[in-house]
Amino acid sequence: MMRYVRDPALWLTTLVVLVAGVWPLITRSATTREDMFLILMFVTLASSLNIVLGYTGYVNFGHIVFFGLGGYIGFYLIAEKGWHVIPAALAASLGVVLFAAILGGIILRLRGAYFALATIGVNEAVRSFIVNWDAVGGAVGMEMNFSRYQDYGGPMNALWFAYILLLIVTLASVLLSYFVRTSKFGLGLLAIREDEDAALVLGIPAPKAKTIAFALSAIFPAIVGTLFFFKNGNIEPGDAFRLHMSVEGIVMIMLGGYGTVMGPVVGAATYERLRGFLLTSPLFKNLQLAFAGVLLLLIIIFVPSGVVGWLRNRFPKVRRILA
Amino acid sequence: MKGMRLFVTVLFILALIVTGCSKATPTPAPQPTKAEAAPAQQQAPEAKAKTLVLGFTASQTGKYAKESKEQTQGIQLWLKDLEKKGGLKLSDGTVVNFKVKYYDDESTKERVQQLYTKLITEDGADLLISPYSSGLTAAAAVIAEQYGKIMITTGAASDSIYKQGYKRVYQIYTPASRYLTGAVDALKAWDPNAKKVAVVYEKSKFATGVAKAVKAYAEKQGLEVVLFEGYEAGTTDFNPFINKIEAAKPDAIIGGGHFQDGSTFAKQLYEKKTPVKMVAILVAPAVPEFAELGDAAVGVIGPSQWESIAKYSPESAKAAGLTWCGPTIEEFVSGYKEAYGYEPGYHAAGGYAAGLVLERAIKMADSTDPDAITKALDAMDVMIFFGHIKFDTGEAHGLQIGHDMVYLQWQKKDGKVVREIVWPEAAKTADAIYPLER
Amino acid sequence: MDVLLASLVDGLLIGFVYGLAAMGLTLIFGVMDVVNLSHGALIALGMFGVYLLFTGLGLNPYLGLLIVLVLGIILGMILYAIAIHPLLDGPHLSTLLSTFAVSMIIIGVGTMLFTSTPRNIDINLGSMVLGPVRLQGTRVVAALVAILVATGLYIFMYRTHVGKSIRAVANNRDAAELVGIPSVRILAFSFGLGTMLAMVSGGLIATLFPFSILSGGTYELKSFVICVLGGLGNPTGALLGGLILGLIEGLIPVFMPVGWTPVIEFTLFVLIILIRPSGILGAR
Amino acid sequence: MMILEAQHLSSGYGELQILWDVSIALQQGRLTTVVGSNGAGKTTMLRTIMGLIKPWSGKVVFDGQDVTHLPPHKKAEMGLILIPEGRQLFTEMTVLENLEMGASPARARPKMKENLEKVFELFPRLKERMHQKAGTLSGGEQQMLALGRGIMADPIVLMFDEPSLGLAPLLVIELFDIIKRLKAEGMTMLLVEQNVHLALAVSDYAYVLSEGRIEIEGEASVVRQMDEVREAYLGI
Repeated sequence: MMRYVRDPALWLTTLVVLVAGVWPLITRSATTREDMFLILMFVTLASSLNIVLGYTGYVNFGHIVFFGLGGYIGFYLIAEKGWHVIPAALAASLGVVLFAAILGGIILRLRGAYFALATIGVNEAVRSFIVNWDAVGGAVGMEMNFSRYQDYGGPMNALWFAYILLLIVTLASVLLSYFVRTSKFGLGLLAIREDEDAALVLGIPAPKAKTIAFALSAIFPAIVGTLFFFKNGNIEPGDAFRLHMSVEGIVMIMLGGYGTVMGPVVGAATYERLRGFLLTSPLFKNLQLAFAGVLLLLIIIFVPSGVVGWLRNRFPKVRRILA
Repeated sequence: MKGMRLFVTVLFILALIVTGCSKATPTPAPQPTKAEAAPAQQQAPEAKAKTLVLGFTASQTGKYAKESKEQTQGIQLWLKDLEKKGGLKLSDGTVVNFKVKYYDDESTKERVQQLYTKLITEDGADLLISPYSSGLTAAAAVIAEQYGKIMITTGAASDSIYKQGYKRVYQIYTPASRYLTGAVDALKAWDPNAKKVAVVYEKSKFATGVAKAVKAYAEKQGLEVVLFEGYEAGTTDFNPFINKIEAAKPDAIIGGGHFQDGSTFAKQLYEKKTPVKMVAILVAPAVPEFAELGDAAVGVIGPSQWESIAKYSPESAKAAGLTWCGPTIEEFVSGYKEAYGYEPGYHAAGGYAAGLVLERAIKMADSTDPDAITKALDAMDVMIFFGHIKFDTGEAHGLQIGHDMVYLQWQKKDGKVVREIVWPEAAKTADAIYPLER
Repeated sequence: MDVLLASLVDGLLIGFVYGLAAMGLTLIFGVMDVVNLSHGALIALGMFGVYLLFTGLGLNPYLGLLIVLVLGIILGMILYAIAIHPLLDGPHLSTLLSTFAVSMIIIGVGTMLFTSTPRNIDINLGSMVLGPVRLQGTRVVAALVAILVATGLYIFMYRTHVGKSIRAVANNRDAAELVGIPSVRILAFSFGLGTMLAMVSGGLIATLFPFSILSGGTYELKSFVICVLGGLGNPTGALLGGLILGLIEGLIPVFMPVGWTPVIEFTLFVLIILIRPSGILGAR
Repeated sequence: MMILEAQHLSSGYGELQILWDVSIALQQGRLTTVVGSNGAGKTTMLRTIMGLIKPWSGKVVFDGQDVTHLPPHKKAEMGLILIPEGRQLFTEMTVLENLEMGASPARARPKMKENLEKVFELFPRLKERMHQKAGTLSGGEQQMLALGRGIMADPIVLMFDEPSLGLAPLLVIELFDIIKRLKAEGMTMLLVEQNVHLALAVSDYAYVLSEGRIEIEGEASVVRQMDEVREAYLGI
């Protein structure tokens, strides 16, 4: 235990998320809160995806399916069954983790591009299934009566409440990422990433470890999904299972540093900020997508290890505090 | 201790990255500024000027970019016309002007919510207009209502938004539930023998809503719905589906979705020479580019929120016992053409109408107080160039109940495809082609 | 029964075009192990290429395809130099991302230039009736062009030295170098070929359906499904995969609501990857 | 005249150095061998000469030209051909196609027909299996194909990396017969072998590589008689 308490990397990670996350609570600025909501959401999505992508080395294009399914379960429970958001989010998380465990057991047999393609297929299959499933609204999706927010002391409070929950979730997911990374289990994952066959020979139960990593990566996206759609007041299949968001998550991880704890945090924040800036900047407004593409290309070619990876390579001293 | 200093430095830098340079400056609520009186009001020395901020998001990128652009141009034209008039004068001499603030929402919901919050809290938006499309509007409406802001929705026909208990969201468009019901009426009027209809629709929020309503309506009218099926959004190849439709032998095909699938569907129906008497589809036929289909467009009927050849006028308002306000259709069309170089479609008209309704409400309220404006909107019952505007004040608060659709049909005149209004009888500019000759 | 027959024919005809669209993706994967995420954007680019030649210069769309073909090879080789070559020895992820970045650039610039307004190439070659089946002229021609291009590709790959060199590099890059094949040039050229196939198929699709700069995404997803059906990296298999997909899309609506088509397609896709990753044709 | 020279080559993988200042030279028309035990760096040496691995330092001179930094295909184009360890065939292509690919260098193309006949004469089995996929051949046939593919390139210098590895004894003898025949025809060859006994028996000149360094060099017949070679490699 002591080794965790004394690890500056742990404290740095926690503090960064905490300081940034508490910022809107101090300023009471709703705009900052909305900006931070998206950032924290992406931090959670990216850092949970990093467990599979960065630590285990499996390229998952379907990470967003956890977010979407979690959103659907949670939203259904809140809007249709009248549950409070907290139990609904927990139930969503439980359901999605189960789903991930079963799915992972099946598709993690695949490697490389085959796995990546299969995850796209899973996302699309689930999305098109939901579109056809009328019990959850089919293509129309579901909407929540506005009066539901009264349970949380009115809509304004509900938004702050959702934000605080999200902050807790983000912290938890970053800590999970840290503990996985520094644990023996995490070392096993890294071994799988380097050479899965060799890892098997070394006695690492790769199939089981991969499945656990996959299931762990599903816990928090499911909760974030519930919170996001609760705040939105409605849910539609197209918004819940947007393949593009998965890819954005991967971009964030690459930007920040693949396989590091801090990387996804920095990457998600930078990416979100940048897009926000480009979107509202009169200079880049029309070309923002192309501009983001050029930037991404430059990063992949010239800084392939991401911001955090680059810092770690460039300044070995930083390694101790930048996990 | 060197490690400690490093730690703090890195922490600081990272925190800076994450929080970014988000300005913590609390935006003061825009005070009624006794600003420089506009030159137009110099004759009224005691005139007070007041600028209201009008906020909305536009989809400058993404799948709704086209429709959204038209809508935005409509809003901007309204603003220009208002400025030309020297602003909106209230009885106490206050001159109200608007400042428009808008951002690109990329046609996605996350952006919509983020940007509407920014509009309200940072840019101090007093009044809001919705983005384009039902989905985005649903997301924006939540925010508007959470902050108690008035929002006029345009380009969003979905009914469900108005069943969520919102108090300050008002709809300009005829809702989805009444979008295609006129086509059923038309079919019955033109051909009492027609019995079978196929309702086929895009699996999207809007089209599904329309389709369900039209199915219920058709059944109530004694028609048999021989096929009721949705196709995946983004479908490009309708051939297999058309084969199935043909097998059900309907007299009429009613349905559709958005522009792309609708025009594809129409084109393939034509190429397949599907033997039906009537084809009525959503959205696509009302878009001018539908003419690019050439012969495939001929005979296709589409509901439209508004047409430049529609017959709303001060006279028709009088006949209906309603007040008229705002420009006439001719004024709007020529103004739009002058500003943008081409004829406006209904998305543009909807944008203009949203501004006009706000203007009218403030005028009626004779105040810029949100509660007073809300009351005025609740009581509104006017005719404008866009048609009759009246909102539900009951359970579906804010739902449009005054405005009606017109149905246009593409016809061939002198070798050119043109649009004519064929339904309702009172508004029609030409006789319908019925049955389709293929 | 008539429905079945009509749908069968429709499915097969469109299947050839789908197959062609997937061929470029699978070729690039086969040769350099790169999943090209700019595939969809390149398809859209091909659509606009033919469209602009048609509306701007009044060029017949089928002639326009020839120009798009040449442009495709050149563009592909440029893209290779920028986005693929520097990353070839890096982790798998980097080419996924670089090609995705290329797609962002194409779509970003495309949206600015063309907006996302749907376009349509107004071309109608009439139709003919064979029993219960009505064949649309444009589709028959598109299928024929697809077959022609696919046959051309096959002959090129199996009968010419350059074609064989591509297969040699795909099979074993080091060995290819050792026998004197300039593998970098071959890789660049293969990427050019893949790009060309994507753009030509886009051009063909543009003669059938309305499209916008965003339309490529649909075909990219379909191409993934097809590649897996036919075996990743196997261009001949892609044609078969395309036919299967066309048939699925043609026949499903006969038996169940058309909305279920994608559910079945993608479920099948995942199952095939799991059970027979080498495709329906391939050995296990 | 020295047709191929490696001068003071050092190289390795990542941070691990494998070759240490290795110098060898091949005289035209002669068969030179580099022997050494498993892991001595023989394959690394060939890969470095060929350019599959970038040398850390040192030079490769072929036919009087400095070719140190040329990519492998350029060297193949000039006539420096390596028959790699483990054959490295184009397994998905037919036997005939493999041979055709062997004739990729421009200088070999005009002679393709002639060389093909020569290969089929040397290995009649390959002719029988002409249209079979290379991956379906037996180990011995694959080695023949690899050799045949090398011959198709019309090499000036032919380098073999462990050609006898994994072959049945009878096949090894057959293989060495062919090497001898090529030598008789005047081909310059570099044979890298673990089978020290056989290699020294057929070669003119020999190097002994041990832990990445050249330990011994000399006429093959002399090296064969050296005590340390006999003890360490010939097991006598």
